Amino acid sequence: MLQPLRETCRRLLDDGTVQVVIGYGQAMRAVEPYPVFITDPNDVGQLVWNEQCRTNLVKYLLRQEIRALGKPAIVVKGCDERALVVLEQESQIERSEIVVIGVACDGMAEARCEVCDAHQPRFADHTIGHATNKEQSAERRYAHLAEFQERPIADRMDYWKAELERCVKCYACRQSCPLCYCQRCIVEKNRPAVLDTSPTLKGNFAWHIVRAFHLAGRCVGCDQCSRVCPEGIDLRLLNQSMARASEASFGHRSGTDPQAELVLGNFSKQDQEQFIR
Amino acid sequence: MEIGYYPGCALHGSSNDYEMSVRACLAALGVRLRELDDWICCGATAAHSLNHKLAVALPARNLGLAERDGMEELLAPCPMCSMQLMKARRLLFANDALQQEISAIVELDVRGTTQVCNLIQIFQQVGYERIQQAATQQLGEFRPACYYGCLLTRPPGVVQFDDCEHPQSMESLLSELGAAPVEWNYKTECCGAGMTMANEATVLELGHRILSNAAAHGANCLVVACPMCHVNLDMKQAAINQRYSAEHDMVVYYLSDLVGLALGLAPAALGIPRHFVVRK
Amino acid sequence: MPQDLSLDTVEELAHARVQDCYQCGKCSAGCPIVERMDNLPNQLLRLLQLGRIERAAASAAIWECVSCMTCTTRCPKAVDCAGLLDALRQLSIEHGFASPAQRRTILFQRAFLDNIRRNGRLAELELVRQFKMQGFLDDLSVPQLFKDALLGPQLLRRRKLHLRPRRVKDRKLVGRIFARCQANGEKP
Amino acid sequence: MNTAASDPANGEFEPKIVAYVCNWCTYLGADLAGTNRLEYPANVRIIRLPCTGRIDFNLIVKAFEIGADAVLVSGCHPGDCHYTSGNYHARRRWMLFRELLATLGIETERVHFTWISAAEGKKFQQLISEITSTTRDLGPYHAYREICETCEV
Amino acid sequence: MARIGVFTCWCGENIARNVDVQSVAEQAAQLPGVRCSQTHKYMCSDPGQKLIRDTIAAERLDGVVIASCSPHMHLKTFRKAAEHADLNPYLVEMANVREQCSWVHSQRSRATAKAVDLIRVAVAKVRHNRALEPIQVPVTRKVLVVGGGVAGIQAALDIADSGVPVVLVEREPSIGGKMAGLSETFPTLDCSQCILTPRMVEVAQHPNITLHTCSEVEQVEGYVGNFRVTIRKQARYIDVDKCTGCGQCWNACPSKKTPSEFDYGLGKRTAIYTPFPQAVPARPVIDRDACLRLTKGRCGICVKKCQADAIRFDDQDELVSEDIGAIIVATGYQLYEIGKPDGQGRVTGYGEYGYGRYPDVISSLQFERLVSASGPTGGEIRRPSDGAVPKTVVFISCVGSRDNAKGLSYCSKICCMVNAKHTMLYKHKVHDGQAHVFYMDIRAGGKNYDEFVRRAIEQDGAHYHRGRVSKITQEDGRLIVRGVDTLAGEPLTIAADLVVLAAAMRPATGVEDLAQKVNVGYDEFGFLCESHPKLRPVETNAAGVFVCGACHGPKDIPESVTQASAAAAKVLLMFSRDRLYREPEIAHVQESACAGCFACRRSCPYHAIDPAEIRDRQGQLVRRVARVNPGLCMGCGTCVALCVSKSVDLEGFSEEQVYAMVESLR
Repeated sequence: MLQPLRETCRRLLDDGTVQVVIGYGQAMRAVEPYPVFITDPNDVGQLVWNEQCRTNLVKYLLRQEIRALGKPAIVVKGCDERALVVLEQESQIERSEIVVIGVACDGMAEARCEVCDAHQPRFADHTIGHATNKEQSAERRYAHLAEFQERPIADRMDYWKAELERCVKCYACRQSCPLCYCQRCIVEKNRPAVLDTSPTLKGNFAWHIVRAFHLAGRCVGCDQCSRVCPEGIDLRLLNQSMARASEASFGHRSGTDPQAELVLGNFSKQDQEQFIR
Repeated sequence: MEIGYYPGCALHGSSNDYEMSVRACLAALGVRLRELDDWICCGATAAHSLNHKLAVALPARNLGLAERDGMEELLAPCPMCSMQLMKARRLLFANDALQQEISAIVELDVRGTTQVCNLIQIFQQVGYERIQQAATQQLGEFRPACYYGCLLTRPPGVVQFDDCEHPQSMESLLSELGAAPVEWNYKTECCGAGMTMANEATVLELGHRILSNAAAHGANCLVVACPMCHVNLDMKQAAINQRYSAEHDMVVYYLSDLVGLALGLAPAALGIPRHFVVRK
Repeated sequence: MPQDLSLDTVEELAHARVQDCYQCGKCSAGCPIVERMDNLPNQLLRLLQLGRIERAAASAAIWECVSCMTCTTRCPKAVDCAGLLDALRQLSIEHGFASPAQRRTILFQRAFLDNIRRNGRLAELELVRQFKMQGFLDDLSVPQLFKDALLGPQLLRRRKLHLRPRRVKDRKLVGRIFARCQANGEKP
Repeated sequence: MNTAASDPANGEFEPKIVAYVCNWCTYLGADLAGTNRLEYPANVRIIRLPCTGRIDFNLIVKAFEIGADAVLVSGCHPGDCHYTSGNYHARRRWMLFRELLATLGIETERVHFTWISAAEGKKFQQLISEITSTTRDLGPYHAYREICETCEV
Repeated sequence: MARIGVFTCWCGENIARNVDVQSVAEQAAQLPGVRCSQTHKYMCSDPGQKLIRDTIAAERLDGVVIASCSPHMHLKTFRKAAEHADLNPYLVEMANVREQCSWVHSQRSRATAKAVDLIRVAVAKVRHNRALEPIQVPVTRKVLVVGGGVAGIQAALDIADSGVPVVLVEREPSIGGKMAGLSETFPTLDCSQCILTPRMVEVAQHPNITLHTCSEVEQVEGYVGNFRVTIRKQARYIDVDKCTGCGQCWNACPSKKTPSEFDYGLGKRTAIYTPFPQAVPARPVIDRDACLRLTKGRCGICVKKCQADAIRFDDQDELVSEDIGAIIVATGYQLYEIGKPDGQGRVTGYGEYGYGRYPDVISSLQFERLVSASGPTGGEIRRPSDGAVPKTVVFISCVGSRDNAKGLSYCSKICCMVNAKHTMLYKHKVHDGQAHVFYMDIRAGGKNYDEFVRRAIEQDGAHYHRGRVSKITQEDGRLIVRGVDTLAGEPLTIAADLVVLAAAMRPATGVEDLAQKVNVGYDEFGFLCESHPKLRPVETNAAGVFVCGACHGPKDIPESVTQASAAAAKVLLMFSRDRLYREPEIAHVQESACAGCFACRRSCPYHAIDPAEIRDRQGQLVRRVARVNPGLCMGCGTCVALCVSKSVDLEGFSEEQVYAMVESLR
């Protein structure tokens, strides 16, 4: 896998198709891979590919300093690729201005990989390796959430109080999210301050409600936010509850169909409304 | 050209004349039939009426066999079989959950990827022009009324073949071969196939109407592509004559019979002598 | 246990919605055997709409239907009229509305399926034997096909019968498929 | 607390209910209840917005933050929106947001969504009476107040 | 704002009965930012308003809250009062302490407490109000009417007669539309051409109407009052100014085999032709696909015959630009394609009726031409196959209409009347003939409509059968119609000489394209959407664009004409002022914060949000952001709720205001 990956990147840099390749680098096995931005074809040897390449690199496409390097190629897994689809639907990237190198992935030894149905990239310009996409039922994909929701409501509230009590408002969840691209995040808005930004329980609830809901119908489940949270807060649960509701109510799985209409900002007259009196 | 082949019970039973005809005719056109290994019955109307799941599972097993053996296409000359297979295929193709459930039931992975086609579609694939070039005999003496019956074109959503009100595919083929098909009005009217067992009076009445309309429009023979239509119009013709004091003397050919004749095959090789009404 | 004589049962069996019908009569207009029917197809649908399932299921017309699907094909409201008649026949048998002559169709279909369950493919001669065992001679009118043709010397003379049809190798598998399909409560 | 959280007369718990309503249907429905003198409990505080499409999910959170025991969101029936489709957008938003609240353990029975037209004064009256009484039964929303109080420390 | 005046009204006893007004006023005076608090018996009365005006001046108030009735009742009144006192009217808010307080709460203490809360909310809002000026939009007093059928003609004449210039665009070579081809009209049986052609001539001669035929709308830019419309005029190959319409050319043209569009293929026309004798403009056009000169480079007989030297084989399409203030869409309808070959041997639609297969199965519009005195048979009813006079004619309703399986679920509304008319016209011409009608329901709601249908049955002897026809076949030159009479409960087969299918009404082709150009919504069938089905029936959600006629839904001539006049009235109303004033309570985008995800744009019901490009000094594109078109925004605020970075806000209901209102209830 690695060899063809490096060769593809070299070729793209060599013939000037792209000016930078965003990929994974790694100093040693003991430390996590980190993003590398390769501009010189002779540096493709820095690229690695292994079962530790968990990070979704798509976020880096949006960074001004990286955009300044010129036309990019980006290494993505089948799951990461979904974020590209959403970014395109939301006019954040011009798909033709990016070369996508999809790498087939057998899983990164994370829980989500066991229910992954995007081992093989589907929209990439170049695909390295081959994996089979197996359909996964919604029950399986949302098993973690379903289990949580079994709990009585008061338990859930207690759970979140205990979890969010720990949040230090470092905003790593936001910084790492490939779909958080606002010029000015809502927490930085004053006059009026929409949210209580204090690192108190109230402020933390306010932030996480906003964060989760701003990803409603958008989150692609890369789990980057949970992965980077220094307090280990399981933000997946909130993201998944939005994703499952979008799928169940509107048949929408974000990032799986470039032609699909986004959930919010669109509507159907047939939308259900049993909860409305 | 090689193609998967699903004969179905009728062609292995009392309609073996049809099978002879199909096999001989396609062999002459260079189409090799690869019979589906260990096929089972498609369930016909019985499964459809009594157990909807079975109505999917039985054809699905056959589709699974075809997929397992890498067949891209499967010919089912009996329209009952081809319709049941197409219907199951359509249901499976669109529904992942059903796919999983049925695959478990029939102990074989079924995805609905194998295309199912009827006899006419095979001729279309070979190409009417090629058939015409291969023909050695002109069918000029034949003025057939092409009879499609119910299941070749109905339900249109399932079979998606030809026009369900005014089909033309048999006519175009036979015209290519020199025959002069007549335009008539009972092409897609029912012969009572489903009632052969239970209600002879109906079958005779419907058959009588079909034969009469064909004759009125100047036909000198009927052409069918269905074993059940053949039974009702050929075997039952004597009974029809008796019931209605009529004098129908309408030879009923399978489509492959006429194509075979055009290709120069002997009537016996096509099983034509096994018909009840024979040409004098 | 016979299934309920309710509209729900009919609609579930037929996978069709009766209230969709707006009584245009196109089903009756195109039906090839409508002249033989005591209730026209659209009238049967109307009876169902009114909840008079029993009257519809006891109608002789449902036994005249030849399942040619002309009605379903041309229905402007895409109501599966032929499927609804299928369902009515089934209910009619279960509730004993059908005369022995009328029962023939369904009994034949059951015998047919039973034959396939055991053989994997249809064994025509065995099917005949089966009829007799299932009390088919109740009405003393052995099905026409068998009376005048199948058993007649003509078919044999024309060699239109395999006396020993090739059987399926894995016949047990077919039995298993049947068992699994019938496990879900649908009528065998 | 200077709003009607409790009635000093009898000390009984008086729920505080914040209602976000659209200007063209529900607000007029409430006006009609008044014109027809249809009495209902005085616990609801209406905040008028142009359209349900304007009602941000955050307003629901905000209401709890200021100590509401229940929140009502109401607008035009589907097809009747003054702006043709604001309520359809709102409907989707609420559907998802309810789900999020449920996951967070926030009591969704304290969040009410309704369509009330300008002609439905009676419905408005009944609804407010009903919500007031069910909220009374649920009691004060201590759980969310606790969240807010830890912040004030 | 720190100098707010609160004015609490007693409303006689209406408020004071259940609310302690004096106490409310005292509590209100204590609210932050409140300068003074007053009461009055009737605040909306002249003395009440004077009190407000005087206080504003005396206390130099910068905000006003009136605690009285519903803002729907008197907000305008009080805003006007403030304006008279030189206070910006948008700095006035109301607290509804009557409809939503004193009238619905009888317990005085609680009603009083609530009244104070309502004032608290209003004060909180007003503290964050901004002075707003109504948005002014200049108006170009010129109207584009798209479609020259009866609706377009009516709208154009109404507007032009009032002195406003009109640009009328018609795709065909002549105006007149479908109505010009009709024989006689229900329920009066007056001649269609006799009533329409004078109106057509009026259009041609009207000094305020510019007529573009063979033309289509190419592009629409701008917004209400200020559209710029580009019109594509197709090459006509005739110099319309020189041509005298003498007819020498078409009489001599050797290419005579093109089926006449006007006769729906029942007759033939030449390559250079006028669609019908009364065409407006009365000038021919050359069919570039049929003309021997244009296709094969030979011929040119028309050039020799033309004494006016008006033939222009080198004519080119031409683009014309017009500045337009309002647009009326009147593109009308076409008939449902009854049997459409799909190119693979199948027919979509009604294969069972044999339309296109049997020449004597025709559509209702074809039948109109057969009965019309100007039609291909000169008004004698002769069937297409052999010219025989049909003795039995079957008319079938709902062909395409009310047929979900074929794709159209709606009722086409006019066909019941058309069928009744046809049976009568037939009977009046073929006295010994018999008409049969297959119908599902007879829908004849309208002045003198049901009487008309009954006349067809009772006086003219049409046989009406309730049931649909299943199939039509041909035997021995006759059409065998298999139907049913569900009332009799019997199948019914009729051997007919002619079958007429009343095909459904569908919007004209290309209407979706046009709708997108003018930002008007359309339903699944392509019919254009009005703004409100009851109260704004000719307006659309695109400000300045109006609809009338059958492009909006199936309708008959009287209804189309009514709607056309209504649209014209709406346009004239809009033009009655030099400038348009719009409420300033609309959305605006803070472009520096906008991330350009365009969720707002997706959701905006008025298409009021467009992408705008932010460029640096070198002109390089930095990014795209959303921008609100103030000419289109109606102020619903859906965009505000959707914007994740809250870069869009709504004047009058801004984030700041709304949060302050909620906070005030703490």
